[in-house]
Amino acid sequence: MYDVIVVGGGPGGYVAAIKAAQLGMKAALVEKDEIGGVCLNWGCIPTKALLKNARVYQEILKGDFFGIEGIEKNNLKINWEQMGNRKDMVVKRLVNGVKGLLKKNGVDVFMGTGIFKDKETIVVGDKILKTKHLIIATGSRPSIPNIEGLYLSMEKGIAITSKGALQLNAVPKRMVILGGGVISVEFATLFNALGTKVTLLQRSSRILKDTDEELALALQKHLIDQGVQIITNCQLKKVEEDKVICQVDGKEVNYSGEKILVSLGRQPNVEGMESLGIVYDKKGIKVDAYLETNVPNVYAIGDVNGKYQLAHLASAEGITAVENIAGKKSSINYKLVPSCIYSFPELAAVGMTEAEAKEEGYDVVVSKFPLSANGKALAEGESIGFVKIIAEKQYGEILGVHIMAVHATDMISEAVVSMEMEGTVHDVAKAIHPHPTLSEIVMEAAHGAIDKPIHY
Amino acid sequence: MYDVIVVGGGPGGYVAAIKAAQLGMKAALVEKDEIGGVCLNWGCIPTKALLKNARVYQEILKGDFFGIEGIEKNNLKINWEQMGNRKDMVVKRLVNGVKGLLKKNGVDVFMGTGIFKDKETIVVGDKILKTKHLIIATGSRPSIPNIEGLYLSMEKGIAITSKGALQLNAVPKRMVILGGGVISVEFATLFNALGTKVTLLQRSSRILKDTDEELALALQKHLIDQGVQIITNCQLKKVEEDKVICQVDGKEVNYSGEKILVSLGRQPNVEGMESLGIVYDKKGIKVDAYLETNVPNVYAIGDVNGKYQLAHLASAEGITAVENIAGKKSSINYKLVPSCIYSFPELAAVGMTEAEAKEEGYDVVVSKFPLSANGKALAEGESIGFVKIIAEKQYGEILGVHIMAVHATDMISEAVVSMEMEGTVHDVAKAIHPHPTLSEIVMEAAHGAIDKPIHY
Amino acid sequence: QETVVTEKRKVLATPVARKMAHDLGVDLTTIRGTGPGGRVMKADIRAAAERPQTITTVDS
Ligand SMILES: Cc1cc2nc3c(=O)[nH]c(=O)nc-3n(C[C@H](O)[C@H](O)[C@H](O)COP(=O)(O)OP(=O)(O)OC[C@H]3O[C@@H](n4cnc5c(N)ncnc54)[C@H](O)[C@@H]3O)c2cc1C
Ligand SMILES: Cc1cc2nc3c(=O)[nH]c(=O)nc-3n(C[C@H](O)[C@H](O)[C@H](O)COP(=O)(O)OP(=O)(O)OC[C@H]3O[C@@H](n4cnc5c(N)ncnc54)[C@H](O)[C@@H]3O)c2cc1C
Repeated sequence: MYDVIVVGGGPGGYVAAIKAAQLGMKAALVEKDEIGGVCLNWGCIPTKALLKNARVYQEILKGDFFGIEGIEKNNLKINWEQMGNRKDMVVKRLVNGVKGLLKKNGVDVFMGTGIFKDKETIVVGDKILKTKHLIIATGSRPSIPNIEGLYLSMEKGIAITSKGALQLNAVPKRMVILGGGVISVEFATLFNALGTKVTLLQRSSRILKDTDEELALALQKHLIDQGVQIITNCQLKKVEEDKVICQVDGKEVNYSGEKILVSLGRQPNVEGMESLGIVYDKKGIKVDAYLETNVPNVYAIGDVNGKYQLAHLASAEGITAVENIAGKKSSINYKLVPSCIYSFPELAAVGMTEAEAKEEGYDVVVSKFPLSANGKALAEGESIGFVKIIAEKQYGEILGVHIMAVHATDMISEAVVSMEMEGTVHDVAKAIHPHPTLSEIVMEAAHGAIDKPIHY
Repeated sequence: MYDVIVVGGGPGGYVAAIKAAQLGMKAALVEKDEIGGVCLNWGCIPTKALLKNARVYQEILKGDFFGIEGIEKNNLKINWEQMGNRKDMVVKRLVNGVKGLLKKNGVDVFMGTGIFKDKETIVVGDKILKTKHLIIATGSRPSIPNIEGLYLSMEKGIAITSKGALQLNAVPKRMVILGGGVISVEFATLFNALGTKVTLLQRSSRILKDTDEELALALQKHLIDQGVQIITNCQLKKVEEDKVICQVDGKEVNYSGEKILVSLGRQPNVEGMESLGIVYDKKGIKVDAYLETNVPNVYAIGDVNGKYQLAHLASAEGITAVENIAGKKSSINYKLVPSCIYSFPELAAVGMTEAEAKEEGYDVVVSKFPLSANGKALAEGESIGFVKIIAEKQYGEILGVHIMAVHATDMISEAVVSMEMEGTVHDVAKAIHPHPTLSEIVMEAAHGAIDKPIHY
Repeated sequence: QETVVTEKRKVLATPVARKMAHDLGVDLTTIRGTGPGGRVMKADIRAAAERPQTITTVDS
C-alpha cells in the first residue's frame, strides 16, 4: 500500500513523487513513455537548447559588428544534425538526472500505462498497485482541430506538431505555423533565425492573446522586422497537402510551406478515468484550491487540470498537492505565476496586465522604461525592449510586471519574489540594483511609478 | 545662488544633480573632464562593451558545438579597432544621453575644474558660483604604489592603468596584471578571451579578497583552467621596463609582458579642499549616515567617500544626499549593496559572506545549488557555477546571496529586493520561479535552506 | 511562582501589511501571519481590522 501514487512523470508528477518521498511518504510514480514528460523531452528543454543554437548563429552573423573578422557568411552552414544531437544530449542528461533523483529519494518507478481501476488501485502491466492517495499528472497533448485536409497532411508528414518540429531531418526552407501562442512564437523565432521563411497564421488581431497587449504588439512588430510573415485575422479553411487555405479580410488566400506546424492549443489527457468518477470538462480535471478533485484523496496537477500550461506551475502544484496530502492546507496564488516566451528578445511577465488591472477596478499607475536608455543594454548591443510596471496607487503595491528584454526570463523572478512579499514600487526603487545591468530598468520603472526615473 | 552645486559629473554627481532638479532645486554640476565620470567613460561601460565582444568571440570559437559549420578558426581575426569603435560609440551615446537629461531637467552644467573657495563658493574658470549646499562627487583615481622602476615603465608606456588598457592600439601578446581585485579579474577575463597570455600577480593567497571565499576560489580555478596564469602570495619588488620582479615562496621570480596593467586599488580625489576644513583620511572624506561631512551642508558621495567603489552605490548616495538636503532623513543600508564581477561566468553577491555571517555571531544555515543541475544552464551550454544562500536559522532571514553563473549580474537583483524587504528563504522558496531559467537555482537553494531542494 | 519570559519576536510583515496596519491602527505584534514563514500579509491585517475589538484587562 502506497501513501501516494503519481500517474504521469512530467514536471508535475516527478516533482510530486520526489517531494512526497522527501516528506517520508511511500511513493510510486507511473510513466508510460519518458520520465520528464513533455517538458523535458519535447517541450521546455529541447526548444531552449535549439533556441540557444539559433542565438549563437545570429551572433556569428553579427561578428563584424563585434569586431571579429574572418567569417565568410556564405560558407556558414547550419548543421541541424549536430544541433539535434546537442539537444538530445541535454535532454538525456536531465532525464537521467531526474531518474537518479527518483531513485535516491526512494520513489518506486513503474514504466507503463497506468490504468485507473478505482481511486485506490492503479494497474501497470501485470502489477496491481494500491494507494491511499492518488495524484493525476497525465499532462496534455496538442489539439488537432477538425480542419478539412489537416489529418491527411499530417499523415503525409507535412503537417506536424511541436514534437515533430523537434525531430525534423532538416531545416525547412518554408514553414507555415498555425496559431500565434507561445509555442508558435518560439518556433517562429527559432526557424526564422535559422533561415526558414516563416509564415504565422493567427486567428485574432494579434499574437499572444494572454500577454499584455503592448508587449505582444512590440514583439509582433519586431518579428515582422526580422522577416517573419504574420497574418492576423486569419480564418483557417482547408489544408491541401502543403497548402493552407484561409480567409483574410473576406478574401481567400493561401500559404504553403515545406512543413506546416500545427500549434493551436493543447488538450488534457483525461482518457480512461471514468471509473474514478472524476469531474472534468474540455479544459481539464476540476480541482479545488487544494488541488483535490471531486473525489476525496485524488488530486490533479499540471496541464491536466487545465489552469495554465506551464512547467513551473505543474511542479509547484505537485509540491502543493503533496503538502496537502501531508495535512498542510497549502494553496497557490495563481496571480503570481510568471510566464515566459523565449523569443529574441525574450518576454516575461507576472501578475496582471494593464487591461486586467483596470478591469478589476484598481486605481492604477503604469510606469515604463526602455532598454535603449540602459547602459548594459547598449554595451551588449541588445537595446530592444522595455519594462512595464503596473501598481495600485494607494500603497504602490505591484500588480504586474512585464518585461521585453534579451534576458527577460532571468529578470522576472525579481518581480515574482517582490509580489510574493506584497512588495511596493517603493521597495523596488529603494533596492540598489547593480550597475551596469539590465535589471536597472526595473528599478528605474519603479522610480517612475513613484515620481520620475533618473535616466529618462 | 544655487540650492545645490555638485562637483564631479560621474554616476554619483550627475544623478545627484538630476535628482535635485527633479525635486525643484536650482542645481549646478561642475565637471572638469567628461560628463559621466570614470564609470561611463573609462570604467563600467567601456569594459562591459569590450567584454561582450570577447564573449561573442568565444561563442564563435564554439560554433561547431552549437551546430554552426564553416568557420575557419585560423582565419578569424580580432579587429581591435572595431571593438574600440563600438565601445566608443556606446560611451558617446550614453554620455550624450546624460547630457540631454541634465539639460532637460534644467541643471546648469559648468565644464572646468571646480575650485573650492569656501563651502558656499565654487570657482570654475572665471565664474564664481554661490550655493546653499555642496555635494562633493570628485571620485577616485588609480593608486600607483611606490615600486622601484614602476613610474619609469609607465612613462615608457609599458605599464598602464585601466584607462590605458582601454586605449591600447592592439591586443597585447602577453600581459602582466598587478593586483587581483575586481578590475584585474575583468581585464584578465577580457584579454585572456581575446588570446593574450595573461599573468596575474596577487599579493595574498587568493584573488578577490572581498568576495565569498568559495566563489573566489571557484572563479580562480576556472580562470586558471581557461589559461590565465595566477601567481598568489606574490610580493612585488621591482619593475624593469617590461619585467616585473617579485618574490614568491621566498624565491625571486620575474614575469614579463608587452604591457603591465597596474590595478592595485584606487585613491580618492580629495585635493584642493583644504579651504573647506573637511576631514578626510587615506580612504576618503568622512561622512555621517546622511552622507554629510563634518562641515554642515557639505556632502560627499561616491568613490570620494571611500566606502565602496561602485557606480550604483555612488548614484544611490547621490539620491540620498539630495533627499537629505530636501529635509528627509534618508540613509543607505550598506549591507544591501550588491557587487558584480563580469568575468566568464559572472559573479554577483549581496549581503554577508559565509565568514562574515559567522563572525557576526549568527546561527547560520548555508545552502548551495549547482548550475550543473539546472535545465536552462545545460540547454545554454553554460553549466559552470552555483548559488549560495546564507540565512539565519530563527526566521530564515536571508543574510547573503552569492551567485556564480553566466548571467549572475542580472540575477542578483532578486536577492537585493528580497533582502530589502527582510525576505526569508520561505518567501523565496514559495515564489514560483519560471522554468526553464537560471533563476530556479535561487529557489532551489532556498528550498535547501528550509529542508531539501527538489533537484539535487 | 514561575516567571514567563516572552521572547521578543521580530515581526515579519509585508510592506503593504505594515502600511495597512498603520492606517487601520492594527498592532502588528498581535497578528499571527499566514504568509510564508509566518509573515503577516495584508489579508491578515484586514481580517484583524474587521474582527470585533476585544477588551483586554491587563494586570499590573
Ligand atoms: C514545445 C513546447 C514548449 C514548451 N516550453 C515551455 C517552457 O519553456 N516553459 C514552461 O513552463 N512550459 C513549457 N511548455 C509547457 C510544459 O511542457 C507543460 O506545461 C508541462 O510539461 C506540464 O507538465 P505535466 O507534468 O503536467 O505534464 P506532461 O509534461 O505532459 O507529462 C505528463 C506525463 O504523463 C504521462 N502519462 C499520461 N497518461 C499516462 C498514463 N495513463 N499512465 C502513465 N503515464 C501517463 C505522459 O507520458 C507524460 O510523460 C512547453 C510545451 C511545449 C509543447
Ligand atoms: C575599469 C573600471 C571598471 C569599473 N567597473 C565597474 C562596474 O562594472 N560596476 C560598478 O559599479 N563600478 C565599476 N567601477 C567603479 C566605478 O567606475 C566608480 O565606482 C564610479 O565611477 C564612481 O562614481 P563617482 O561619481 O563617485 O566618481 P567618478 O566616476 O570617478 O567621477 C568623478 C568625476 O569628478 C570629476 N572631478 C574630480 N575633481 C573635480 C573638480 N575639482 N572639478 C570638477 N570635476 C572634478 C572627474 O573628472 C570625474 O569625472 C569601475 C571602475 C573602473 C576603473
